[in-house]
Amino acid sequence: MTAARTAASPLHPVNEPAERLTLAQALNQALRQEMERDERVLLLGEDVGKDGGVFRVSEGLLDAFGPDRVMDTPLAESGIVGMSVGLAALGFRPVAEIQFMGFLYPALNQLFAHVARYRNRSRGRFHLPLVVRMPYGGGIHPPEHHSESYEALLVHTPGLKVVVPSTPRDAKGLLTAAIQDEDPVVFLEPKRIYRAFREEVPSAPFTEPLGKARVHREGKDVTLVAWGSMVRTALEAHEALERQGVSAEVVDLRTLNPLDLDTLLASAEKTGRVVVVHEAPRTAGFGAELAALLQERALLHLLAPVKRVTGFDTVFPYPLLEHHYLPSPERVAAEALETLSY
Amino acid sequence: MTAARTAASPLHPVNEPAERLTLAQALNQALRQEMERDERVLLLGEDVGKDGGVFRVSEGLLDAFGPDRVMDTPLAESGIVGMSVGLAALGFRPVAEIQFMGFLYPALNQLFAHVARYRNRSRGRFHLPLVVRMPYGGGIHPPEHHSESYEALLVHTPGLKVVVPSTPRDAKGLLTAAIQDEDPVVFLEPKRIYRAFREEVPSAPFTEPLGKARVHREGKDVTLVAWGSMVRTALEAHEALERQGVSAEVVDLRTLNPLDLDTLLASAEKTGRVVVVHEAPRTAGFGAELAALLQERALLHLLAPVKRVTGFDTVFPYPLLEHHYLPSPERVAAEALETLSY
Amino acid sequence: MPRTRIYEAATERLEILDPEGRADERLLPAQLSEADWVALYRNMVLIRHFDEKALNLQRQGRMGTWGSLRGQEAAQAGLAMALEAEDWVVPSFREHGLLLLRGVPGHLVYAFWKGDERGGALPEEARCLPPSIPVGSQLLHAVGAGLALRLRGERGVAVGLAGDGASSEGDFHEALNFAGVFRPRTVFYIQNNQWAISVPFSRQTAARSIAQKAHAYGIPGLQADGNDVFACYAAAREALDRARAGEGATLVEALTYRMGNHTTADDAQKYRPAEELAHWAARDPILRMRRFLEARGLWDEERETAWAEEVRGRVEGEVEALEAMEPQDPASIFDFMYGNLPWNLAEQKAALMKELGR
Amino acid sequence: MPRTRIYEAATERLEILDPEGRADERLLPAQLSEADWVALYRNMVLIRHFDEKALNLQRQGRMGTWGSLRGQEAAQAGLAMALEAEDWVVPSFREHGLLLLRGVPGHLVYAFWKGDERGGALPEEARCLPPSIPVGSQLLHAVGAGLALRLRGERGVAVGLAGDGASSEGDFHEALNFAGVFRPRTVFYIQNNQWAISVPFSRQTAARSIAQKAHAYGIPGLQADGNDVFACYAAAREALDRARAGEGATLVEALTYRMGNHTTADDAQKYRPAEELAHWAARDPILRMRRFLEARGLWDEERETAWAEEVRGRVEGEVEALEAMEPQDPASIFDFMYGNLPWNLAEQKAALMKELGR
Ligand SMILES: Cc1ncc(C[n+]2csc(CCOP(=O)(O)OP(=O)(O)O)c2C)c(N)n1
Ligand SMILES: Cc1ncc(C[n+]2csc(CCOP(=O)(O)OP(=O)(O)O)c2C)c(N)n1
Ligand SMILES: [Mg+2]
Ligand SMILES: [Mg+2]
Repeated sequence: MTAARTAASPLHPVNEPAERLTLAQALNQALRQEMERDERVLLLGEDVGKDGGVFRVSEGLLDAFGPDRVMDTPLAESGIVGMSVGLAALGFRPVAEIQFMGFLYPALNQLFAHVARYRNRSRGRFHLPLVVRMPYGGGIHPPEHHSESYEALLVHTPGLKVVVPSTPRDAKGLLTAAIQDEDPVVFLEPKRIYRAFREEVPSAPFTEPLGKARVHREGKDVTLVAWGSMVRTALEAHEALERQGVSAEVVDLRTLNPLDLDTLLASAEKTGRVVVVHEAPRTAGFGAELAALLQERALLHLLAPVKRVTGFDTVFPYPLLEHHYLPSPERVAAEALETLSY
Repeated sequence: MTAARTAASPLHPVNEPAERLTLAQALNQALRQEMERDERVLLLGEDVGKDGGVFRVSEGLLDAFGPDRVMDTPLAESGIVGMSVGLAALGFRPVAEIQFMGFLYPALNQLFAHVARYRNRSRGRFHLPLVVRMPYGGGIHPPEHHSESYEALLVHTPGLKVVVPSTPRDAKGLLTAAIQDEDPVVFLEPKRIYRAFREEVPSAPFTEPLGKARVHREGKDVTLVAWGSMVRTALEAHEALERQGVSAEVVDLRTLNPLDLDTLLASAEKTGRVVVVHEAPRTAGFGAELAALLQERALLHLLAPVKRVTGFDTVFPYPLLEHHYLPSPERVAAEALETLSY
Repeated sequence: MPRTRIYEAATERLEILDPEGRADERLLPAQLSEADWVALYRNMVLIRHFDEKALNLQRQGRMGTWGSLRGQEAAQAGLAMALEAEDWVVPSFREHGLLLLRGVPGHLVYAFWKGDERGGALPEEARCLPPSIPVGSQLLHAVGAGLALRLRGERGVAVGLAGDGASSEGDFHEALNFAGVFRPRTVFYIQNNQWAISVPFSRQTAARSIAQKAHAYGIPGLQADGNDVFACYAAAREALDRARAGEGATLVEALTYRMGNHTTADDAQKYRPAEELAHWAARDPILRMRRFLEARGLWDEERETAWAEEVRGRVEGEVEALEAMEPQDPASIFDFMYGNLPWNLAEQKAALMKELGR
Repeated sequence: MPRTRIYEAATERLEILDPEGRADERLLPAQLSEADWVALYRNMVLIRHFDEKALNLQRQGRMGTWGSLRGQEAAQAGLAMALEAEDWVVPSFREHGLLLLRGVPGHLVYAFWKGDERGGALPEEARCLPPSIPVGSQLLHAVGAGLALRLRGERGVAVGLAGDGASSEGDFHEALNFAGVFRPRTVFYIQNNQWAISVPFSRQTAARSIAQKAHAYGIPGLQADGNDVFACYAAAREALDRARAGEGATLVEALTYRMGNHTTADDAQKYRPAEELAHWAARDPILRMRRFLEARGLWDEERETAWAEEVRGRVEGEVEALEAMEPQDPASIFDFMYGNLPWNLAEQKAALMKELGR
């Protein structure tokens, strides 16, 4: 087991002031610091104000910045994203929250027909520096519609960037970068690990570059590719595999679009075996794209087919059965071992 | 060059009465015959009544069946699909038209959050035998938003079936089957070839099974996989390749979900080389799933990476540049030749 | 600048029973007997207890996320009394009381919110579509259902339920507009409990009421005191009668109050002034009905105790039935996606069964 | 059953100039000079000719799909006159006239509809967001733009445009509701041309007017005779003034008529009675304004001929400019997706360039 390959952002040396934060706290800090730094940054969404967001990610920001910069909206997702388009076109930098990814659907018209296309439609006269952030994924035993992860739909839509952090530190750096980015970013927050663990997070503002993966563990036998909460799963699978003498590399994509193809290819060429892990249904999930790219560009290096360990092609089960659905470390490890015996 | 492998539907022998119809006419005939056969079948959508649909697919049906069975709706796609849910839950078989696939986005919440899930949510108490049909794809030089093809989003959503005909005969048989199916079907109509050519279509009602591909040309050197209007492109590429002595098999998937994996695998195993052709942007398009499946299940048969000849990862260009975007027979043939020299 | 009026209309509010339990007898719905009055009260007590039990279970880890309907008992019991067997209910996620009164076994309602899909298979006779969580979207289903009833010439009416927050969603608008155009046998029954999680009604819309939104659609709108079970019954009945007579859809607003947290995942103290809750507690729908019945000698402490006892027993029985349910077969994850199992689901199901050693 | 009124709704209509060209002088907008009257007329003639030219070009294969604005000249010219330089326009797809009067070079408008992306890069001074084709969705952008103007304390107002069909979309509702809540500097300007392709207004909604829909949102609504350029100006001006004064959004309905086909891809004869068109031809907005000016000696045949000549020349100039545009570089397909070109687009661009031998 080796330390992460992506070094700390050069601006922020290792001995800088830092605190141990949860992922939700790190996001909160990023929002606060960006709002302090740039008064064009606005927050809007359902319950983001007084309530501080149903996951408390915007806690305290209404008090700090007032109702003109932290706006509780009526209950209408298309309205939230559509209003953000107008705000961004005229120079603000809205950060819109969708309460759960399962409720992004009503906003997909605004997102796909406008947000993703505004720069092109106006040939660059307008561009939309906005962020649409939302909790996504399973693992918290909620009612129907609260566990969705359909990042593949977003990645298939040209004009959006899609970012998914998996650690508190990255959450802060990536959200800061997303807010500073000149293009629209959909920022998916793995709700399962909002509070699952803490990590040292630099107290000063910093950015992690969009489009760069992070290699959490170096390994030589097989590559586990994941994002969001599945990175934890992959890391646990890594431990399990290590106990069986298998050296697994764990690649956290962090940004799904633009994709860090170089890191992915380098790892695949090294290990020759790749297991992609995601929560979303398998068919036409983002794992398919990764498999397609790998066979396209590294076919002769592949010692086994790229495996996909994913959610089923079903509705995300209700709480009592959801643990069967979510890829488990055991399932990932077992599939990794299978690729080793291909 | 060999005749198509999928035989005519057994109910309808080769010497049955038939007429030469365009794809649009064949769809119109299927609608009319199903409405005659089953009074639970209803049509609804923008301009489907008096206007007969902007592509005339429902021409004459208002006169034939009256305004209670052919309903011009207000301009609201979510309304169209959402009202269809209630109609279907109570025993009707609505066929909803969305005017262009580019305007399906507002209905995605109804489609993804309800249509695809109703059977599961009610544990089978309710199911929704409804069809959402719409013209899709490029090639007719229209304004923005009239050329979209994002079938991958639909295929990634469990609970839907996704059907795409490429010939008049199949259009009739598949639409008839879709209307008779007990599950929701999204039926994508390649508008570019609504009237591009005619084909003998049996006059009596018949169905083509959902989930079965059609092999339009048998070949041994390379497999071209396509659907919708790209089947014509693949067939033209086939001709071009034949002139260069290359024998290309042309597989028309016809149904994207459920996928006819057997036919796909059999062809790939035979030729060892596969080129997938689609109009949609490449990244996370349905071609990715096909490549993923092929490398997963036929890796040792693959003599070259599965190639994808697709639209670019951009907005579909406006009319003056769209020909650069759409995969052309030349581009397909060139890529096929590349796989041969891998 | 002189102008012509092209539209003039008014929106009305209906009140029958005041918070002290006083009603002008001439206003009492003629269709209701004294026995019905008592039934209305009993029903409200039943569903309050059913709701409280769920909150208890949740605290003990025996229930999933639960959205309490406390405060909305009159709105749901009044509507339930107005419905006929042939009517259809298109619920949102807070209609536990209505479902129960509609004949859905309580353990199924509990099962759904405990996280068991079988709780979505409501009995056929209840004529309920499954609960819909995406806010507002179900109103369109109520339009389709009501249109189906009209097209088939049936007497039933489809009632679409939603909250004040739902009135902001585009689907609310499309549903009401379609209803104006297609004249389905549909009633929109909006429980305005004045909060959508932490957002008060005053921030949900600048309109003064939900009922007045009907002016946008050419259909009638009416507000009822949602804590007055008679007003709720009467408003629902009027709308149902109109739909049944083929005169089209009506928008009914029951102006009530959410006395609990949004759900068990919420803490309303964060955003809601305590005085407001106290104000509405004094307007409790159950309290006033008890006063009304007691003043007429139709109810007393003894009957209260007996009914409380019975209700406890019934609800306990539902909990037992809930907890006696066989665990759900994991294979069922795959079995209701389509009428047939396609190959990919068959493969995935087999893999799971193998993993589970079956 | 006695009820209390909780809301009284009234909606008004504004008419100044009748089809015969008669106006009560006291109603004429005080802000307009005689020169403005003449300008309004000239502008209408200009945009009609600009529109007719596009139809001609289309017939000759020199233009893409074109949606004619014929009949809506007063609605667009009246609004254009009421706008100030600092205002923003959020157009739908039939606002060619407004764009032209707003200073967008005609050849850019033509280019957009010919199918050239460069037609979407409108000059900065025009303060126009690019035309939006997904019906209704742009109204939310007008809310966001109006909110931006309010937050920055600017004087400008954002005007969102849409048609009668658009009023059925969920986004129309969300936009108006957000406007009620956030009080942006926004005006909703709906040209009700009574058709959405083949669907007449009577099938679009059961409401009698678009203007009355404002009652659902707690904002004022007003209908203007959309073929009366004075009424359109006055209604727009009133709404703009209100927004500029920080008093929130207004819904303005210009009730006009689509005299042409929906677009060049449509044939209205299929669904529209010829009498209806004749009825509205007699109410032509240009005709009545010409009568008005002639009756006052402000216009005559000679000026008409001269202006027609000038207009023809200007429009011809735009066609020349259009056709003199360099062909668009195919590489531009890739260049405006993001601020930077990601690797996948770079690869795809390189492949296309190679294919084109560049
Ligand atoms: C489309 C959608 N957006 C967001 C949510 C999350 N959510 C669940 S309930 C709720 C508030 C609903 O308020 P209201 O309609 O007034 O109903 P109430 O909860 O008061 O019964 C929200 C925002 C959701 N379920 N669906
Ligand atoms: C969301 C959406 N659905 C459908 C269409 C196709 N369409 C284009 S214009 C139109 C009618 C629009 O009617 P209206 O809003 O009255 O505007 P008008 O054409 O009369 O100017 C339709 C249905 C579209 N562009 N967008
Ligand atoms: Mg509420
Ligand atoms: Mg119109």
